[in-house]
Amino acid sequence: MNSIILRAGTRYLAGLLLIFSIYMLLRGHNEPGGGFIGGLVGSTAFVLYAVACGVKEARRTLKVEPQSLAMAGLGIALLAGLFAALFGDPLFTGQWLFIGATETEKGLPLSTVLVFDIGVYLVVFGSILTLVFAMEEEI
Amino acid sequence: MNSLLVNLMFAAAWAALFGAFTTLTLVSGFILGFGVLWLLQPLTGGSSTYFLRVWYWLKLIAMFHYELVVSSLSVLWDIFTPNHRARPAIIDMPLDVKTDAGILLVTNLISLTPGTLSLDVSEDRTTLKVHAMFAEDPEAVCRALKEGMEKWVIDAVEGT
Amino acid sequence: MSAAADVGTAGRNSLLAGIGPVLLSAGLFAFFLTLLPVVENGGSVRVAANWLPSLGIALSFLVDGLSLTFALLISGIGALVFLYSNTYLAGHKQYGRFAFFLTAFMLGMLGLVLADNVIALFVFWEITTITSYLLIGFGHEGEKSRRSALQALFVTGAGALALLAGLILLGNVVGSFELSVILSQGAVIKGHPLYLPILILVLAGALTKSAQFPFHFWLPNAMAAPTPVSAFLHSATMVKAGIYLMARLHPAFSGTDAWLWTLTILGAITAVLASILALRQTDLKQALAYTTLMALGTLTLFLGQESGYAMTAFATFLVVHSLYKAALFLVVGCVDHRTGTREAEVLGGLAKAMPLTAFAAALSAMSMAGFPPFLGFIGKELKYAGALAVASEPVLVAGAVLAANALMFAVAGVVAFRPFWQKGGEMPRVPREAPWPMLAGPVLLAILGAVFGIYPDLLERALVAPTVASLLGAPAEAEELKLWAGVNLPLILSIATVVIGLLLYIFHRGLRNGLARVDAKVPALDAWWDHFLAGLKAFAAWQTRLIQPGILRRYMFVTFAVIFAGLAGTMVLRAVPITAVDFSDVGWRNVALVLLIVAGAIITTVTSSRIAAMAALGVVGIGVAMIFIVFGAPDVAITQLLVETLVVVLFAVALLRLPALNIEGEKHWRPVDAVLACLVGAAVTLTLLAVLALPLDRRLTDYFEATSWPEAFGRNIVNVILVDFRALDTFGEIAVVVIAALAAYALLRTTASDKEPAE
Amino acid sequence: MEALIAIAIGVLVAAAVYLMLARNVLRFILGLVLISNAANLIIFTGGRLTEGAPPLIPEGAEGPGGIVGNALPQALVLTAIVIGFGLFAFALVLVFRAYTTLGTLNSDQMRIAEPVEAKRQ
Amino acid sequence: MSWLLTVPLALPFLTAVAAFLLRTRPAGRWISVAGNAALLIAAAALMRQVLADGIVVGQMGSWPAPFGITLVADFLSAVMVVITAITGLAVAVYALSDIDATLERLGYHALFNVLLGGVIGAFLTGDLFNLYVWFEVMLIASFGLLVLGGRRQQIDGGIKYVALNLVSTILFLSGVGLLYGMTGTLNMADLARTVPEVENQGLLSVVAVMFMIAFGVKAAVFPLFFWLPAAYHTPAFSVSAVFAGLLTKVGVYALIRMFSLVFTHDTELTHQILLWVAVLTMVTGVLGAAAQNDIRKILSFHIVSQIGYMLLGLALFTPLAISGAVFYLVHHIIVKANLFLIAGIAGRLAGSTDLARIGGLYKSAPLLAILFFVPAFSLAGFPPLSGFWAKYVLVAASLELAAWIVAAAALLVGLLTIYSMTKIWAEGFWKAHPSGMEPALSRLAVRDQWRLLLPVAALAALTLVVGFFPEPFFAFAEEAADQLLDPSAYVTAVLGEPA
Amino acid sequence: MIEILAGLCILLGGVFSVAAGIGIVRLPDVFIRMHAATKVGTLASGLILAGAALHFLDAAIVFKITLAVLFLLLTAPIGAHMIGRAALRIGIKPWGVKEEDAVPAQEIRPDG
Amino acid sequence: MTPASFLDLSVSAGFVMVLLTVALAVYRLARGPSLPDRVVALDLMTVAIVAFCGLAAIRTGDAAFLDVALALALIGFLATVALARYAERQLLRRKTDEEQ
Ligand code: NA
Ligand code: NA
Repeated sequence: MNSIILRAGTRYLAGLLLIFSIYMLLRGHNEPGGGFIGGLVGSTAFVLYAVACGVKEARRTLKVEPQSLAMAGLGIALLAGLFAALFGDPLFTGQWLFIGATETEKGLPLSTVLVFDIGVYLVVFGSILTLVFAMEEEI
Repeated sequence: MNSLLVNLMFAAAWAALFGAFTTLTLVSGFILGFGVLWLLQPLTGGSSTYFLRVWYWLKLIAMFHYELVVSSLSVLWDIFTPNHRARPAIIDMPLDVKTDAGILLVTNLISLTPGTLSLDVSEDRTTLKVHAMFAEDPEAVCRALKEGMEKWVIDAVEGT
Repeated sequence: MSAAADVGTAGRNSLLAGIGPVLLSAGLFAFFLTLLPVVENGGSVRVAANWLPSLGIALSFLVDGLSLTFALLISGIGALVFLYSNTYLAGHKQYGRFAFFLTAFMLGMLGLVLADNVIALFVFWEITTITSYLLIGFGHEGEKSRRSALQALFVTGAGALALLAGLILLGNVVGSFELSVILSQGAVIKGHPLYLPILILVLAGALTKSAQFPFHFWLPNAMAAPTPVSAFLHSATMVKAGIYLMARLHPAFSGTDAWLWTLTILGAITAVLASILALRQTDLKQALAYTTLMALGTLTLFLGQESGYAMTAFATFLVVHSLYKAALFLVVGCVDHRTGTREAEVLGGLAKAMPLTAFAAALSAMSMAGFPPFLGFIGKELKYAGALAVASEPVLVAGAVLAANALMFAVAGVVAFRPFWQKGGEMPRVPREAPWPMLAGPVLLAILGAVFGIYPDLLERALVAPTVASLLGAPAEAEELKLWAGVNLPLILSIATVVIGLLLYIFHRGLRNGLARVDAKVPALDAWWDHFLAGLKAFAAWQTRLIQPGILRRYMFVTFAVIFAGLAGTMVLRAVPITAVDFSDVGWRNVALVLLIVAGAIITTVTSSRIAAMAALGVVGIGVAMIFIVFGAPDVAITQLLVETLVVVLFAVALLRLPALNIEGEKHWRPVDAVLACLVGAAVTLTLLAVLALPLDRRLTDYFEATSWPEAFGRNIVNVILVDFRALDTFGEIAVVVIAALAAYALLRTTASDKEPAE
Repeated sequence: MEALIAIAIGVLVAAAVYLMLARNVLRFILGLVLISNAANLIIFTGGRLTEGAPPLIPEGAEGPGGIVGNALPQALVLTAIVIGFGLFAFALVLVFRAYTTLGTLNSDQMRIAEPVEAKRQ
Repeated sequence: MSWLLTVPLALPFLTAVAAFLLRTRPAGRWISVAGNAALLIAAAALMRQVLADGIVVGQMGSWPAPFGITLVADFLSAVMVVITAITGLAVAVYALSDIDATLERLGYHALFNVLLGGVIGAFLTGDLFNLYVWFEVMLIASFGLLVLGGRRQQIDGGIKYVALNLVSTILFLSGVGLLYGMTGTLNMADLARTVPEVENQGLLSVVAVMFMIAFGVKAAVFPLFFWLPAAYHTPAFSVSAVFAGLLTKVGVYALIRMFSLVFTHDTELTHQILLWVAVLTMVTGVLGAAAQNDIRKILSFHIVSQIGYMLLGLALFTPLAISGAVFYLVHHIIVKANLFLIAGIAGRLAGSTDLARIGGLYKSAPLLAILFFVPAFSLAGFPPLSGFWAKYVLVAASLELAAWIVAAAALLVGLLTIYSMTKIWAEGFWKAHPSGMEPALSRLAVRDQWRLLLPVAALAALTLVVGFFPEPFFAFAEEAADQLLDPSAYVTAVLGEPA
Repeated sequence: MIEILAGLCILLGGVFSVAAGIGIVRLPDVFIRMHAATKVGTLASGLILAGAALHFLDAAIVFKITLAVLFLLLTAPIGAHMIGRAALRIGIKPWGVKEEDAVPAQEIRPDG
Repeated sequence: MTPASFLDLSVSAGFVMVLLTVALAVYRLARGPSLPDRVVALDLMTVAIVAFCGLAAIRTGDAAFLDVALALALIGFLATVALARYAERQLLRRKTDEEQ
């Protein structure tokens, strides 16, 4: 798309969208957001990139094939679920680690649930880009 | 942009002091940091353009809002009155801004203020096609845009 | 038809395929011989193994007179046929398969006659069906072979299915599938309301297998099989499976009018009709095939009866026929093999070139014609005695038997006398005597026929009496087998047979031509088979066109019609009350949202602009998102809006290469579709309203609300459900997403060269 | 309030069915989007509607405190929306590919897998 | 214990991910084979546990039922998982030769293994919405596999397949929404407990019929089976084999599960409908097959016809009938998948699957002929092959209930099945090849011969084993039927003793 | 007091919003309608969001709203530019622009 | 009238006006006539929902709806861009088709 305005705008918007998507991902457990929404927003960053600058450039910037990213996301999500096996719990039993937990404060939570959500993010992100890139390249 | 970075670091440090990265701490930290930087300007050797730039930005924002409100009313008028008062024209406005950010800002601001709408920038980035609603005199509109929006933007973004 | 296709070349068969089956069947024969004394003394042997005990199905075997008679015939003739085949088909490329199928057949047949469990019996029954199919289709590259094989399979297969139903019902009535139990429950069976259905079903199986009128047409066609197969399956053994079954069930089923008249009438018609048709043939094998039918008809006819005479006649004729018919088939095979033809009009004067063959032919033919001192004579005498013993209609039955026997006499002359001792035409090959393996069978069988004729008590003690005992369910009521029983009515009938038979033989050419003229005018059942198949295909094609027309629109219409009918029909049938709609709590804002959705839906539906449709879809999506917002679902709303955006993005790309919405020829307004659409919509709304009128049990949500933070450490309950409480759903869902993307990618990325293959 | 949504769902379904019965498979896709929305609304409404508060637990509280929207159907709908998007995307690509490969969007003319000739045999 | 349930579910997805990430290398395909072999072991382990302990239950995420998602393996589920694994392994090996590098690069192995994962998920889940999700997983993977390769036929068939299946999916989803709205639960055992308490039982029947239609489309019953004959003959051979074996059976499974566990409140209506649908499905399917002249089209219509048999077992709803349905399911999957695999070999050797254009296989490829003969005549219900027992039990069950017309239909359809199988046999195998070619197996590389014939032979051997030694299988089916007809054990295993 | 301020913002925003709506219905061509939709609409949303910010008066929320408004201000003109450019290129004649002023539709070049 | 009730009233009025805007946009969307006209309408609708979210946030007192607004503000224009680009390319395709 040979629009200078759009390309200029994309330069900022794409970054914004990516940051926003990660924000949505990380806060999802406590406020609206999460892996789906994060992934959707994140993918729009590259969709916009592809629209403004062409798929070739978007692919180059992304470096990884989006479908591999999506599949890897699926694997990460599953591994997050399988992690519970190490503790003898059933599949998808959340395993939590509270960094710096005290009597009163829970500390910074790290959990398989978050890892799962990251997997979701990657799947949505990668899948949508797979679709959109492939369609764009058809035209 | 070095100074901006330092300023942000100040803000972060300030917030860390409070033990909480809230909007309040960060914003107050930023303002505080700005003040400190300005005070220490000779010491740090930072260029004075940083402070000037901030001033231009503030001016840009203020002028933009003023324009926004004033020209909105004229569009409203046209919407609510039975006759169309508009005298539209498409104006080719020569562009002086060069950077992407500058072009984006100029076109966006032109679009956001009622009465004018950026349609397209030519491939060689030299002309901006603007649709003006009230262009009895296209030349005048063009001049107003160049001396208003574009100049403010050049000041704020591309500096001197 | 020429035999060239189904005879061997100069080569040899492997030892395993060639001699193995001979040894196996001979060994089995020897084994069964050792059982003779037991049976002779009125005993029986039963062995059983579990097979499917949950259903009462066992691999149980019973050796009594009837089954041992059959077993000896099967294994004995089997050994001879295998010996014969190994030469007949020497060096044939597919001899291995042939020997395998034939062995499998023989074992199946043995299983059939020895089985004590009727379901096991049925299993073996079907093994013979399928092996018969494979053997008839031996000359598989010939259209005719394939047709005949299918016909045989279809007719006997159809009968078998009826039989299966009959046997299951029988088992249900008796409470066991064991014949030893069933046969002791004759009174229960005959008194049961299901007796008649069971009888019909079982007879349907037996009569088709034994090619009784009106199912007889498949057997002559089955002669497409190589001659040894015809000798073994289609004369000596398999076609007698139906006879065996009727005989087996005789103690439990006989004695009713239904039994008597069905068997008598069908047997008589088959016997007479087959004899007439036999005379009409010029192909020796075909002629023999029809005489087989005649014999089977006669056997059926006797099984209808209950008298000792009839049973003895049955048992004797069973053995007689197997011996001479197998011999004659093998003889015809020798002739065919050596001369290259089986045409009665061509063959002649073979006695000189093939003396041993002629010898076997002569002995067998005389047995068949019923000359003394052959077993055939005794058989015939007994037949008359048995016929006359028929209580109700002795004249009719005896008349039928007489007619059949006379015709048989004539056919014996045509088949076994003319080709050897009268002049014929030019044969394809100069005749030579057949090699010994091919002669062993016919000669041995023919001699046996004579030996048993001279020493009938040998046969009687060992086989006939025990068989009759099995048939009557009580021991030793068999009539004595005698060559000379004095001057009585049967003897007079025998003489009449010879006289009429002789006359028929003398005038057989004229008769044949006359019959041929009549036959041409009579609609042949065989032709009906083709009509039946064509009809089946046409009907199948018609129904398939009707329900699978290949047009998506129709599929869709039916699917939605079914949905409507299912929902509305159940509502009516189950009188689901129409809920009073309460709009009191409806705020104007929500009305506006709903109107927005409705407007979007309507625009999407009516517009012919693709962009308008797409934008209107956007409106619907936005409206739905706003409903999610109003009712407290921000996560869902965000997702909905994001997805909506992506839908538009994808659409906008795809539409670039897609044509307009309106298709030429399609009416802009489709009233029928519209009616269905409204009905489906209304049904959904009514169902939903009824559901909403019920109270909701919120305990799942209550649990999530209570545990989300304390146990799952999340404040966004929706997200906690997604990634923790129901993470498995989410996992499946992302799998859908990733696979959708992969699938779409693959669809778009198929290389151009694959796109337009030569279809 | 649910009654009103139920009626909206009925309209959506009717519109979708009408579109899905058309010859043009692109219309089918439009119908698919509509009917997916209808199904999502059925689940959402099936969980009953609560105006206002989303199912979030405020800081410092153990539970949502007060009546909030039914979280479970929301989660289900969210799942269904994403699944629906996957299916839609594939269906759209398929229709796209059908046009580039078969040269038509008219399903009446899509007779390669089930050709007309075969039926006459 | 829950891991016995989880591993068979997780393995296909792990395999899919690994195979996909290595899709450009030969390792990818071997991962698929290894993954499926492991799956078979896992499935066998699950089966062992089920045989030992009865119903195995796992609460995912450690959340108690009915709040979390429960995986359940009773006899029916366990055997379906095992059969899925067997089919999966057979097809994975077959695909080594059948699927070329292009399709592999496009993600064949990922699609295939995810399909299996979806199928296994559907068999193991004890949650209705989760069942919907697995249906979707399976469906989308099947979409991809169906059109993979993108030939005109595939696209055409794909359109119909996709369109009709999407309608069913949405109906299913709506049904879940409505049932939740009535009962407030999604756990199937919990539904079994709650459903009798619903005030409006008539409405429950409406929703039950809705599910029946939704699953009916998936199971390809009359008059909703359009999508199946429209599409099954179009994809790669290994794909149509796995479709033929598994996809419709998931629909049948769902019908059996829902209409024995949840919707038993109104059998007079629901099971009566099922009965007539079953009969019509059997008859129309087999007649449809009689009208076809392509091996895969014939086999496709026979799937429909045989779905009718399985449904019949459910509709009659007696212990014998249900055990017949279970036995039929197991038999059918093995045999039908195998026949499609063989059709593939026949097609490769003789150049087509159109009967008018092939022949000579009996003469030139006797091994293939034997391997075809076994499943084909098993399908036709000849004893002592597995199909005979399957048919036998259902006929016996019909006769037991004096359902004469049903029994007659079942038998008649058996006859017409013979007709179709012999048509393939006569035209494809017996008849000489019309162009005189000799379609011998030696036309394939030795490596390909192994890869194609080994799975076919293994499945044929299995058919023989089931046929010759039916007792353990049938006894198993009987126990499965007992569990299905008396769901209290299932419910208690999932939810514990009622309060 | 703050409530009244918020209410006024909202009312004003509402008026602007309706104005934008009427604008795109009433105004004579797509270019002029865009004037209404893009900026009056953005202004309306901005005002209503400002009302919300005043209502909550919580730093995090104000920050969030500011961000939302900034996003709108950044994206809306870009969208408008794309539409306007498309309208121009597909040859829609601007209403009321005298022929000699009108710019001919630009040469269409394939996308880079 | 208390300030609170004034705010409440304003919010109600805001809802009316925003929805009215959406309705007007729908009208333009249905009418067209040109593609850009419809896109403009859709664009306006997106902006209106941002406002709607703001109102919903005030009405429920829950800031969660502002997240919807935030997301939409950032993403909404993507549809506009896609459609506008479609319009341009459509023309381009038609021209190249004619040339061929
Ligand atoms: Na979320
Ligand atoms: Na402006």
